[in-house]
Amino acid sequence: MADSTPMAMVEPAETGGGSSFWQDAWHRLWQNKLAVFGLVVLGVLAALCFAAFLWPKITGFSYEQQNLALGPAPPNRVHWLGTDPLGRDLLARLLYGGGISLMVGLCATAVSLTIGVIYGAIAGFAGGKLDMVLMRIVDILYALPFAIFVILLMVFFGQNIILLFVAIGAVEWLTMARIVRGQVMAVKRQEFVEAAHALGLKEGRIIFRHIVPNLLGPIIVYATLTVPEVILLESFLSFLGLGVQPPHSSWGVLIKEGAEVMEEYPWLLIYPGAVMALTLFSLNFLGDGLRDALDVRGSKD
Amino acid sequence: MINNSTVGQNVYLTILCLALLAGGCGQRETLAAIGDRTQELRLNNEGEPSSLDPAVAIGTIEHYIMLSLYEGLVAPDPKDLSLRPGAAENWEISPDGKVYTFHLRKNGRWSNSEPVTARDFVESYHRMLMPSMASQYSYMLYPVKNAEAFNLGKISDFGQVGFKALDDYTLQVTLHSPAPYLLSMMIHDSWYPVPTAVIKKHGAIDDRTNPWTRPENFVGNGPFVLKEWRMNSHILVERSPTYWDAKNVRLNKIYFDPTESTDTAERMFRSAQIHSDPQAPPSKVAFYRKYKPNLIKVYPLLATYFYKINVTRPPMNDKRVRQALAMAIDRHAITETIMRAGEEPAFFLTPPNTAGYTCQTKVKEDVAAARQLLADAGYPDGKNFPPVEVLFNTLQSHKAIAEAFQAMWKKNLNINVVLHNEEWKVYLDSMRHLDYFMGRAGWNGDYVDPSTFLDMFLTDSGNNETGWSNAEYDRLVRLASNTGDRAVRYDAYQKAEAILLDEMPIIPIYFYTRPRLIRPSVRGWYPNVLDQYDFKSIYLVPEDN
Amino acid sequence: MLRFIARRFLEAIPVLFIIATATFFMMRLAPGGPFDSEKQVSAEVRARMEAHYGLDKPLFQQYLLQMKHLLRGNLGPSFKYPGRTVNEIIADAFPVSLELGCEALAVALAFGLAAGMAAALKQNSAWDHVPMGLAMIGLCVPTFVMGPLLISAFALHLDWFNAAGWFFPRDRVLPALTLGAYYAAYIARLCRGGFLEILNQDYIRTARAKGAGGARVLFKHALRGGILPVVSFLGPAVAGLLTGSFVVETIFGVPGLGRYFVTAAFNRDYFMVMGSVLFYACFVVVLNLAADVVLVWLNPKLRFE
Amino acid sequence: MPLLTVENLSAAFHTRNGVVRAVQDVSFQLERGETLGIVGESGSGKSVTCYAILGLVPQPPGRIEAGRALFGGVDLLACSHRQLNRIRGRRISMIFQDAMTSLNPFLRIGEQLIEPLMIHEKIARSAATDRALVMLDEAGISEAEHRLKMYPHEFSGGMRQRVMIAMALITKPDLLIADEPTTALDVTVQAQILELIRKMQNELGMAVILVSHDLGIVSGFCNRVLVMYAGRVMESARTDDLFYHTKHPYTRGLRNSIPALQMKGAELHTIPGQPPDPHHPLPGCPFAPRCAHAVEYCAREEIVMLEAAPQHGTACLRVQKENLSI
Repeated sequence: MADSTPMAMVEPAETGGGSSFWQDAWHRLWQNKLAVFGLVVLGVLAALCFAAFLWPKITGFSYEQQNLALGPAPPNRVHWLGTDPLGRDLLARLLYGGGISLMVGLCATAVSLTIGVIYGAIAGFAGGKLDMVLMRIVDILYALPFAIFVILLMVFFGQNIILLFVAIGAVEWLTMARIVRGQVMAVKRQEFVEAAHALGLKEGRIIFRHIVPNLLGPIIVYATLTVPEVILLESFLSFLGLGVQPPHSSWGVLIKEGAEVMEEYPWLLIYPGAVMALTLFSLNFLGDGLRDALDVRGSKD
Repeated sequence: MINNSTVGQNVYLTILCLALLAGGCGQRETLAAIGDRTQELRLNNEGEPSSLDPAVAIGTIEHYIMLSLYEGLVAPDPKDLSLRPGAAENWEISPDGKVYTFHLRKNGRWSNSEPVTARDFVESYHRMLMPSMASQYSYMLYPVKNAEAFNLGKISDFGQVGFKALDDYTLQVTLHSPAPYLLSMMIHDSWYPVPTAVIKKHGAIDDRTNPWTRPENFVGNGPFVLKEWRMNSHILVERSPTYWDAKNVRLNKIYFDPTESTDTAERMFRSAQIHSDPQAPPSKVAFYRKYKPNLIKVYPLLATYFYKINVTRPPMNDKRVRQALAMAIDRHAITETIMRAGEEPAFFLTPPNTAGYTCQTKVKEDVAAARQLLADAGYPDGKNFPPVEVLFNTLQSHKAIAEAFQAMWKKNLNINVVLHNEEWKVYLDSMRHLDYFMGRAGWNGDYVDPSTFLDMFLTDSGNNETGWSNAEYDRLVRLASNTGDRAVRYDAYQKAEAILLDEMPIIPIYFYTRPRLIRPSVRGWYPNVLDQYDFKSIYLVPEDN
Repeated sequence: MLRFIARRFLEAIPVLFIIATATFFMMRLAPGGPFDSEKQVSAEVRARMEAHYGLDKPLFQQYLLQMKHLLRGNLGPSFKYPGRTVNEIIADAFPVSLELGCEALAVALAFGLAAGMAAALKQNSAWDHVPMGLAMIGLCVPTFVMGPLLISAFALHLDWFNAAGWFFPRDRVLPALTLGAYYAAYIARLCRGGFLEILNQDYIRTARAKGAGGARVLFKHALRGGILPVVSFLGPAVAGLLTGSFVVETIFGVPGLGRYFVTAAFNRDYFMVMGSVLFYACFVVVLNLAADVVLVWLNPKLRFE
Repeated sequence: MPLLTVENLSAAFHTRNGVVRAVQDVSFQLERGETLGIVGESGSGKSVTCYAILGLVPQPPGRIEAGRALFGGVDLLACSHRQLNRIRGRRISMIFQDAMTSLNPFLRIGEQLIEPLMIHEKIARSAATDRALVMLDEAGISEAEHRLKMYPHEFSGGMRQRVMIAMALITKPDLLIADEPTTALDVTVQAQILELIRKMQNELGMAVILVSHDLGIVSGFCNRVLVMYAGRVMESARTDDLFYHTKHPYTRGLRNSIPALQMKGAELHTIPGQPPDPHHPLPGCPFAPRCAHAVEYCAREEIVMLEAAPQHGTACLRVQKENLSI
């Protein structure tokens, strides 16, 4: 630990809490142009989607308004992003569908992240028998047939948006738990953890105040990888009848349907795909920015 | 089991090919072009066959392959589906229409060179009807005397069933009542002969899992014989030298490709890997018809797309509600803007001109009348109309149609319906248990006769699935199937279908078409409503250039 | 270490047992049965088919019976493909998936690790932004879009490959690229993160001070620590890769195992579902074990415990 | 010709929060076999100076803004990576403050120990291992053969530093840069490690740069001392001169803070105030705000190193202008 590195290294525990830490982090995030860009784009997208949810006619057309005579039209002055085979305005459908997709993408990711991190951190930290049992449970869940699981969910609980989160959460946290566990096992041997032990800190505190912050990098990377996965997974659940029901839509469903007609009506794939890519890039920039801002060990760039 | 060196080798070769990616590989002769030269037909068959045993197989995937492997007593002419001799050289029908006598060809041979005899047929039908065989299509043999009783285990002596081998080459079939459509039923797989001696050699005769249809064991009497069967990869059949008419068979080989995805199949067709793909993706049909009309043939099928209505569930238990729903939709809009493959809107159930029968009653499309009916039923301007669901299995076109109807009903009747998609087996389960309001359905005729459609709504029909029951309808349909007089039959069917269209347990929507992609090099192929191939007549001519 | 591995295999027994039990009851609870089809079969025929496969027995008896068969390694017949056993179908299809999986894995590791390391080494340069941008795009282009795009470009327009099929070595290229692309992107991201973490460590400075060149620093000093997240991820990912992908197999007409994981469940082909799930479960167990062994081997601070 | 000549070295870090001038205008010379101490508090730039010489300043964010470091006729700051790698670890070695984090936890000690040999001398692995055994033995590690197979986390702190030293000296370098080698160790071990370095220096005849915040350690060890503050050299002199003819108020503050030199029971002497914020440098002498002797122009005029006596440089403006005696 070089004394002369301009931003001196500080043990995470010492700055893990306290308002100044968060203020600093916020300040650092605000300095990061790309992260701000990501934040702004996400905010604008979310606001637009929310507005479309409140006022479905915000684009001049509602997501369900058909024009069979028009059919699939390429982007034009009336329909900025064109229309689908039923003559529905793609922009309206994109915005309206964005609500559910963003919610699923962000909430489900957050849920699976929380479960995965807690679960993986406990398993990795505890080691021994507990770790064994916890990780074997993960193995079991990995192997169970997902489609049947989803069908059973619907049979027993009916169709319900909450189930969407349950179904997605049930699979997405598994990999996160494994990654976190691997990292925790590596980090827990490091000296600062041993020092925390020596100080007599409670285990829970050691895990979540000392170890988890050290895993921010991989966790944030994984989280940004999970979002597109979840958004696309939703379209599979729609296939099984969970997920959104027509005439509602979601980005996953739009992309899936667009892919089927990508040679005939390319705009039906390009625009949903572009919006999703934009979201993903923004999330990624924001994620990188967050990691750097929260990374208490100093400069990364 | 796993050949490691092959795997390793292939990994290596792939890396080589990746390197070649940069360099490019140049023009190659396409598989279709090679086939044109060597008379090897490559056909997408839309899926992996579950079995090639006529007593076990159930679908069109299996049927197309078996068409090449077996030959029934009669064979359909591909041009008009009229019947011509198959394994039987000729036949006689008794004046009362109950006894059919088939004279088999003396030169009929199995692919193991054994003669095809009348006893083979009798034993095949015996096997088909064995309760232990649990054959799903055994009912296709039910017109035959005591066939149903034997199949259901009510009698155990097959001697009482109306199949008799009078001598090696004469087969007598006795019916319990005249069935004028019997011969057209006989083109169905369930009427194929199977080599019972060979089957017994490989296991129990009634064992569904008997491996006799493996390429190394297979024996058939058709123009082709099974050579290779690689699951999900391909099935290869080759010209059978023992077939009685082998000299008139022009194709040397047929490759059946099991590609289920219509998009994949279309790409294979476009790159000339296959000669024909039976089902162009819906979104591409219009493009082919406009820009590549010589590569696509669109022709009607004996099949109807309709909605079933669960008449036991309010508000669908009110006939006026059902009529209102059926009258307030625009079928032309569906066929012309969503389906776009030349489908005909359906205003009745049985496809027009099915064996000369066309229903005279039609569902009217009349929004004002529909609104009035709905008001009469207690829902003026859609007020208080409870939320009803449209159930469909997950598929893009089902969804688009349901969405269009949803909008039409909202606009025309001011009612809200909810759309609900389910995975295939869940959907089947919901339909079977009447756990739905309205459900999407489709029906392919098994043979060319109105009965294959109208039998469906008999009270005790397993395929009714609407809870609808009408004594007069049942009486008329039964009457029709027990008479040999065509005029009486069709009159009864007209009356029955009129009842069906008044009671409206179903909403007919459109008649299917087949948008088949087919290369011009394929000759001797003809479109027909059952989409039957005649592999004997098909041949290939290399395309110019 | 041998004891560790042996113990993990012992632990796998209850895991597989629980998976088999859960799968059995989940399948039976799901609506619809193997013999449902659009054209209904009569009740008698259905009853006889169920009797043929022993589905008419009480559920718990069926369960015991199937467990007995499973213990003997007998996965039972397939309902969908009468005349074939599940063992046979898996034995037929798995080598194909294994081969495609290995090729895709090679693609994924080659591209993913190279891009990830380059990005970490030259952080915030074009070497970082270009591969990472591509990786992000790779992540939001789902397989069912990537496959048709590649076919469109390389098979239909350039005519270098067949549009689908699994006959010639060249038929392997596009499926391997399609399947590998997503994993490559994922690995690139994880790898970059892992290496950034390591390259900031003091001991990398020590290595430089010793006069170690870039390659030596990267491969000798940073590699072991840097690929830790990738290894954690690879355990389950490789299990998925080697047992096939439904989407890729469907798009490219590959006769692999992946399709059965989806179609068997949709067909309610009970024994096929059980067989494929257990087969996959064995892979998950073995590969997660392998990943853990590699993690320990890479990181001497961990002891087999 | 001196072994190492550093002239006008300036290094800066370009961070999100602005530019930090970590080292400004540092110059010094080092003869063969000589021992130079660099002293300063945290953030004074002493370590960055050493890293800059070996090309270890992470770039970006760091940047060498100016200066030369001539070593055997090669400018270490301007030469190619290839050239630099031929010198690093062979002719100049470095040991670091924290031996735990500076040893690769993923590699066996033996592997790391022989690495400089494998890189710089084309010798067989077995020969390299033999040399490593000798070296470990000399570094005072018993059961060397067994130790080679162990990993860093299985060693105690002092042992790790001995390994670092053995690793640094295995190629018999001309110059050893020791960056706070004893800071993380307890006092008895400190002395052993310093003794070890001195012993090896005598055996190999190499020059040593010892970086420390502890003037006491440096003064006991070095021929000459460089005192740094806020990235600048404040005073540079032979050890005796530095102690007995101190020519900078900061040096005096440091000297008075050495606990061993103070009377028992006396209050521990400290320098009041804090080092300046590196992001917002003030004009004039950086020490002025804390300096008891500061006058008005101290906070205004730029400082430069000037010789106030033969071989004795100082940056104190008042010493230079008024010959103030500290």
